[in-house]
Amino acid sequence: MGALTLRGITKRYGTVVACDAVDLDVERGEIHGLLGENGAGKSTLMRILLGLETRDAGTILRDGRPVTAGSPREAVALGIGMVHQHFSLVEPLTVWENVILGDTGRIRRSRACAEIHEMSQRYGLPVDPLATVASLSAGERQRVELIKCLRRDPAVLILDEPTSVLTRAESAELFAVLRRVVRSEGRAVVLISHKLAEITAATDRVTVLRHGRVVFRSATAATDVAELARQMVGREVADAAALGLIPAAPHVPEKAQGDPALRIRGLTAPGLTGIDLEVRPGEIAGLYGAEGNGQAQIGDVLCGLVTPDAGTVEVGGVPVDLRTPGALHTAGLGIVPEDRHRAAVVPAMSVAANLTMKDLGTRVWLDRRRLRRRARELAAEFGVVATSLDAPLSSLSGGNQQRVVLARELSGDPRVLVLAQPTQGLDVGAAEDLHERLRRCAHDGMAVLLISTEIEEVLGLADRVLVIASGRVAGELHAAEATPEQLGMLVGGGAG
Amino acid sequence: MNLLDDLGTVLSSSLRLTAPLAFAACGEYLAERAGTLNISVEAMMLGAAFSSVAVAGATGSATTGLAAGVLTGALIGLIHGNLAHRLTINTFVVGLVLNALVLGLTSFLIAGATFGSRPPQRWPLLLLPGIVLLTWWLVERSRWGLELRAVGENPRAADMTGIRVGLRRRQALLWCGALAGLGGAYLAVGEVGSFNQNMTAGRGYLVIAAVIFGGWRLGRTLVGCAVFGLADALRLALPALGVTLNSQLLIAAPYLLALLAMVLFATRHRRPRALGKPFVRQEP
Amino acid sequence: MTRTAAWSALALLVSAVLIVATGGSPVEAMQALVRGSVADATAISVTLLYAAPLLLIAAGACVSASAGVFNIGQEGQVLIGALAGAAAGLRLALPGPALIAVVGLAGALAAGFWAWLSALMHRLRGVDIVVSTLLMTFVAQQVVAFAVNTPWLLQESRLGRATVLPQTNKLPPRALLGSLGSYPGLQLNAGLLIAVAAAVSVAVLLTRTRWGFRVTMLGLNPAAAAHSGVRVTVVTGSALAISGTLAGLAGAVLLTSPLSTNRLQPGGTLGLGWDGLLVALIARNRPLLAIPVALLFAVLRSGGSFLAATGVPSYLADIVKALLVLAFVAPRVPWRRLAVA
Amino acid sequence: TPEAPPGINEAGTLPPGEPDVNGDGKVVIGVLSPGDINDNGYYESFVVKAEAFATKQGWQVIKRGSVPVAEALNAARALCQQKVDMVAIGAAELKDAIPASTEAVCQKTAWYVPSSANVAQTPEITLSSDDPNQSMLVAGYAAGLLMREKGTTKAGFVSGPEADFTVVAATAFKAGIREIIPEATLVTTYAGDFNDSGKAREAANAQISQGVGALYPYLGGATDAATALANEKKLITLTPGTDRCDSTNPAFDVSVLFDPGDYFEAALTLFAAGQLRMGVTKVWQLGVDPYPTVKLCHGTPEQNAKLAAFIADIGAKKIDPAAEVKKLGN
Ligand SMILES: Nc1ncnc2c1ncn2[C@@H]1O[C@H](COP(=O)(O)OP(=O)(O)OP(=O)(O)O)[C@@H](O)[C@H]1O
Ligand SMILES: Nc1ncnc2c1ncn2[C@@H]1O[C@H](COP(=O)(O)OP(=O)(O)OP(=O)(O)O)[C@@H](O)[C@H]1O
Ligand SMILES: [Mg+2]
Ligand SMILES: [Mg+2]
Repeated sequence: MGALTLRGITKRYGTVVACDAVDLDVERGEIHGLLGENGAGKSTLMRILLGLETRDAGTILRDGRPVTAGSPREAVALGIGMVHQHFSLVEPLTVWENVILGDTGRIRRSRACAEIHEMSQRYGLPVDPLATVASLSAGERQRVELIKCLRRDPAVLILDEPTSVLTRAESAELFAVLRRVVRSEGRAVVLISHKLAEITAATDRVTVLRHGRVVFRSATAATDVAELARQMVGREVADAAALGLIPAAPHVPEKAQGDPALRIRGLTAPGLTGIDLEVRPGEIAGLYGAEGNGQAQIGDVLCGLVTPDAGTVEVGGVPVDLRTPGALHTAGLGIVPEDRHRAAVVPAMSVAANLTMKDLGTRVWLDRRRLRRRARELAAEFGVVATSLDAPLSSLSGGNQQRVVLARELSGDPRVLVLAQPTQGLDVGAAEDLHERLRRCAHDGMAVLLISTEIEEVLGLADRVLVIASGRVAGELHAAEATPEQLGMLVGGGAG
Repeated sequence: MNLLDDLGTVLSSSLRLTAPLAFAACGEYLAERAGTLNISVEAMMLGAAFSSVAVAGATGSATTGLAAGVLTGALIGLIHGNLAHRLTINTFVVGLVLNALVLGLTSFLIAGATFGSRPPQRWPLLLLPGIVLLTWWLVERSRWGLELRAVGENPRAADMTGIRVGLRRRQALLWCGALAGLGGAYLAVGEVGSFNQNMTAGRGYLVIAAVIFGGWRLGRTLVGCAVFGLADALRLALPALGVTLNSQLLIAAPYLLALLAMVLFATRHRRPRALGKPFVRQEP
Repeated sequence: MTRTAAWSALALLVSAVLIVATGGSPVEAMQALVRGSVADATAISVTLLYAAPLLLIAAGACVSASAGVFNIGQEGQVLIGALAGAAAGLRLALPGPALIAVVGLAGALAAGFWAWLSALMHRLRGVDIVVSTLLMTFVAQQVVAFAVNTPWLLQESRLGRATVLPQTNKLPPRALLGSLGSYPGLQLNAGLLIAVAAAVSVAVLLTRTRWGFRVTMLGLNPAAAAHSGVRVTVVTGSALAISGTLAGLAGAVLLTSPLSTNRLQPGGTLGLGWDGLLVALIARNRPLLAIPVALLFAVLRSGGSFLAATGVPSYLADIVKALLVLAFVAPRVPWRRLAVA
Repeated sequence: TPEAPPGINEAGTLPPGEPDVNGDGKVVIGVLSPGDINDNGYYESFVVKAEAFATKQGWQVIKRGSVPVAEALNAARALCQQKVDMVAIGAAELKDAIPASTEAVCQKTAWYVPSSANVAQTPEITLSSDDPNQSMLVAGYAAGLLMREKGTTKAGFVSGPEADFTVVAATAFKAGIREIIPEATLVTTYAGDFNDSGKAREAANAQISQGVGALYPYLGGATDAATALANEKKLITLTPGTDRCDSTNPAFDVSVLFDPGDYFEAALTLFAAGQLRMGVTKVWQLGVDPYPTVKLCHGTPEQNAKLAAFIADIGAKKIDPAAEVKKLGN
């Protein structure tokens, strides 16, 4: 009898069928991988489980008993816990306060702290219980999430794309923890991820969704990355980087010529000290480093969200006044920021508006016909799946929102394109497509800066790899000569 | 008269003017920490002032009157909570309508009744320290308060954690209503001894200003109340002490002070992030 | 629709009980509400005269709310508008049409500036806008009180030895807004035309122009707006200023409308600032939707005012009004939602 | 039918059919008051007297309180639409309603307007006015008598907003006290609001702490609260307009009567007799007419006599209140 059994779960949004009679069995003591292309219905399925969404049909069985969670609180009572990437920690509160949030009974700080300490030890998740969550890095926050969730002793633990902001090492740690949780404590884990390598390494069984339907089920050992990719997107995927594999043959660098299209000099901001970097037209430069070493800050500066304390940014040889909103965009810099919900999209506005919001024209009046046409073209070109272009962006799946941002930024034909974690949340098909596109862009003379924590991606795409550590550029390697080991050394602050 | 006596007069007067504000401010503070910018605090105080006098008059007991005031305030808090955090009507709409409604109702109801005046009862003042401490303890130390703070900072996260956001906010408004009610009842039964139309005369808004002045910290909020009380006491006592100042300026003083405090310290104050924002469960 | 009806019926039922309790007749009260608001040309005129400032204020509130700055200081801005309008109308010796324009302009600009002060405080010191606009209302009230209590400012002139009241003189007739038709016939006041034009302009501005798109974007996600080149401080400031400007214009319109006494008085806004804000909130910040909502509020005002004239206590009229407002807002919520949260 | 009292200018016009001016077979009096008509004081008295009189006559009264001044005109028109025979305005604050008297809706109505502020006479209205200097000077005189007996020279005056009429009242009151006690001082506090009892009490309290022996709560809804405090300290207290000598909680020592209800009742008496003329002003003279006047609630015969003599002197124009106020009021 499975820890969690779903039978015929169906959910429709208007004409879209997000989940179409989904059956899923998750056993105790296993890590179950849930895969699917963008918009396949994974998140919707989990939201239904948690009581954040109502289902149109189907039954949910916990240990064989039919159950329905009407709210996250009821889900907890049913032994279903979820680790969210966003929104579930209260930043101004401390770690221990966050962890005990949702419990009952008297508050005992020392007991809570001790408990956190004990769990940290047991699962290998070091955190300071007295720290304020706002001061923690993404990886640390995730540990807090995990502790908080595990403390409630869930029989079924769900993780939706948990590794997207983690470094390789952090991801490895996470899987080790999950392994322990499953083996020694007999829990069941559902792991949603687009990183196929992770899935094959970490899970026991996999289920693949496509268009809301289960299309494939297998023991992980009996399948492989290529098979899974094919099942997900319904075709062969050849791009090794997209599959999360380090390419066997190093990438042949394109010839980068001319003056740098992007030149950053002495950039200093909170978390950054004297960053110098250049990207020439026609090259893809990778900026690799572990989470929390300043990539996010570079992204923020290039987004115009943070004005640096010192340093200059030149686009096409012309210095840009970073205090003017949109100056970078005007100068010809396109950017796909890491946290798209924060700066890249307006979730409550329509898909069409989000696709065209940087290209409103110069006249007082909006040319709405032109904008619509443009939006339709872009949506088609980048394969954005939406009920309608007038639907709010928030109704799109995570991956499709990412596609909207990509489409918009590339549509401006920028001189320089900066992408931070661009494939985060994209399915392998879309990732492959993106990689292809980036190569083409570079070939056509665009300067591309790829900021990533994923070694495969950087090695698979970049001509040149810059390594960032503790807010400084720690070294530079040619892709042809770079190996994961070398990069790892630089990341660790080793020899330059 | 010597200076010390004058000082004593002003200080005791400012204490009496501060007390109703302080009671209500404890409530408003708590409601705001839970995320409701509650402008119906005026309605709570006025409604409570009315019912406390009515009940005290009918029963002859000031204590019963005070209790009635507390209940009335809580009732208004309950109504506000249900309209704003169950029916999800915009909280400002609810507040504005409730203020108009209670002003109308109390004005209407006194038409039919005369309550006369009774000697003031100052003893409820003794409750103030306890209530301040209790409010502080509730917000900062109790589990309920932890959940309130979570709800006021990040309702979505609180919801995911299994906290009933709407319920907590309604409870906060209930507490706010009870304390604002106590403030209003104290004003009517404790200080004045009678009720007259619109007798709270904007004290509710002053209470909101005090919470802002205090930068969403209880201690400073109470300091704000005291400053406003002192400003009023000075305004009312200065003519008797032989000093005249522009009366409009003095009436505007508390608001100007609150603005000034914000201009000076706002960047250091952090308001609850979800303050005034309704919560409806939706997309993650 | 049926839910609106159900809630309204409930509101009316409660009102009826109160009226019966005071020995009145609910049927007559209902008739009075209708008679005072829509039954004849006079009543309709009064309703339309109330609608004009309400709509202006609401249109302004829509602009600021769309930009994500919540201005709740309309009451004070209306007062400041009326103050500046009165000062201009009483002090300037201009010919009729020019004076009318100047009165409106003075009101609009002064209140726009007054509202913009909140944006300034926000920009420089991070002062919360909701809160500062609220507090500024109380300051505005005292500014006006000072002006109308100070003989060398705007207090009415002293004739003989009689005492004077805290108010200004009446504006000269040439400063007053013209109307099509005159009392007691149907009166279409220029104020209404201005208000409708303002609401339509705001709607067009918000949905059809680049600026409007940016305002909306700013309101929904400031970081994304800044990222795509919106000058956050400028747009915030201008949205707040526009909202204040329209509220100030409403003050000037009210001052020069046949509805009012054509002089500045401390309570002269009749609480229209608060009601205008309510109109915008109920119309969910959509300026065109604000037109019918403003009319509804105007009906409640004129009807309520007439109801009070039939001898029903005026407070009861206020209560009926408040209950009806709640009835109109409540039904937007699906019952299902009552279960959760 | 009663004689037309002296002071009425005979030149006015008599509305036809008075009291049923509109000829619909019934008499309806419409009353507009700027203040709360349940304030237990000035505004209430206006309505109560009218109602009592009308009931005796079998008339109907439509009363509307708390009319915002800015809505005066509109309120008057609405009243006219109720087919009233007379529109009566509670206080001069609502003077902006008067233009309605020339409009078609109000064509068949009589108008009664009390006026101490600057209201211009028009042919459609009857004005009733008194001189606040007279009543307040005498109020001060009466207070002075009691203060001398009590051996105090300091008095307090608490009012709402600092407006012209409150300032005038305070000045005349001070002058009146100084008629008896030349060195007397008056502390004047404007609490900002006629109805904020809490603040009124604090203002009174501060005055008491400064040793005032008499307190004049020149207030609206806050009168009783402030007076109750003064009673606790056994101060001399005065009423703002109405006769409340019978009241014990709170208790008053002096009733200062400039009750708008009294003036109105007189006008209604004429109206009932069909003799109330429009276009005229009735000026109420202290010492000549029964109102305004000042009463000592528990005065000794000697005090009463002195007060009566003072009043009579004013009535006989032997004393010019305006000149006295000018001389002693500052
Ligand atoms: N609130 C909503 N309204 C309308 N459509 C919705 C809503 N939520 C989800 N959808 C649609 O349901 C489908 C499934 O979305 P879901 O978020 O479950 O996908 P996913 O598998 O998590 O994809 P991704 O890998 O991109 O995160 C999508 O087509 C999405 O547009
Ligand atoms: N930052 C804080 N937030 C909330 N409560 C606190 C904080 N600091 C101290 N306390 C409270 O002070 C008291 C003493 O705290 P302490 O952490 O020593 O443990 P404790 O609650 O006494 O645990 P036990 O019951 O096991 O002795 C506790 O009641 C705790 O709730
Ligand atoms: Mg998803
Ligand atoms: Mg008649």
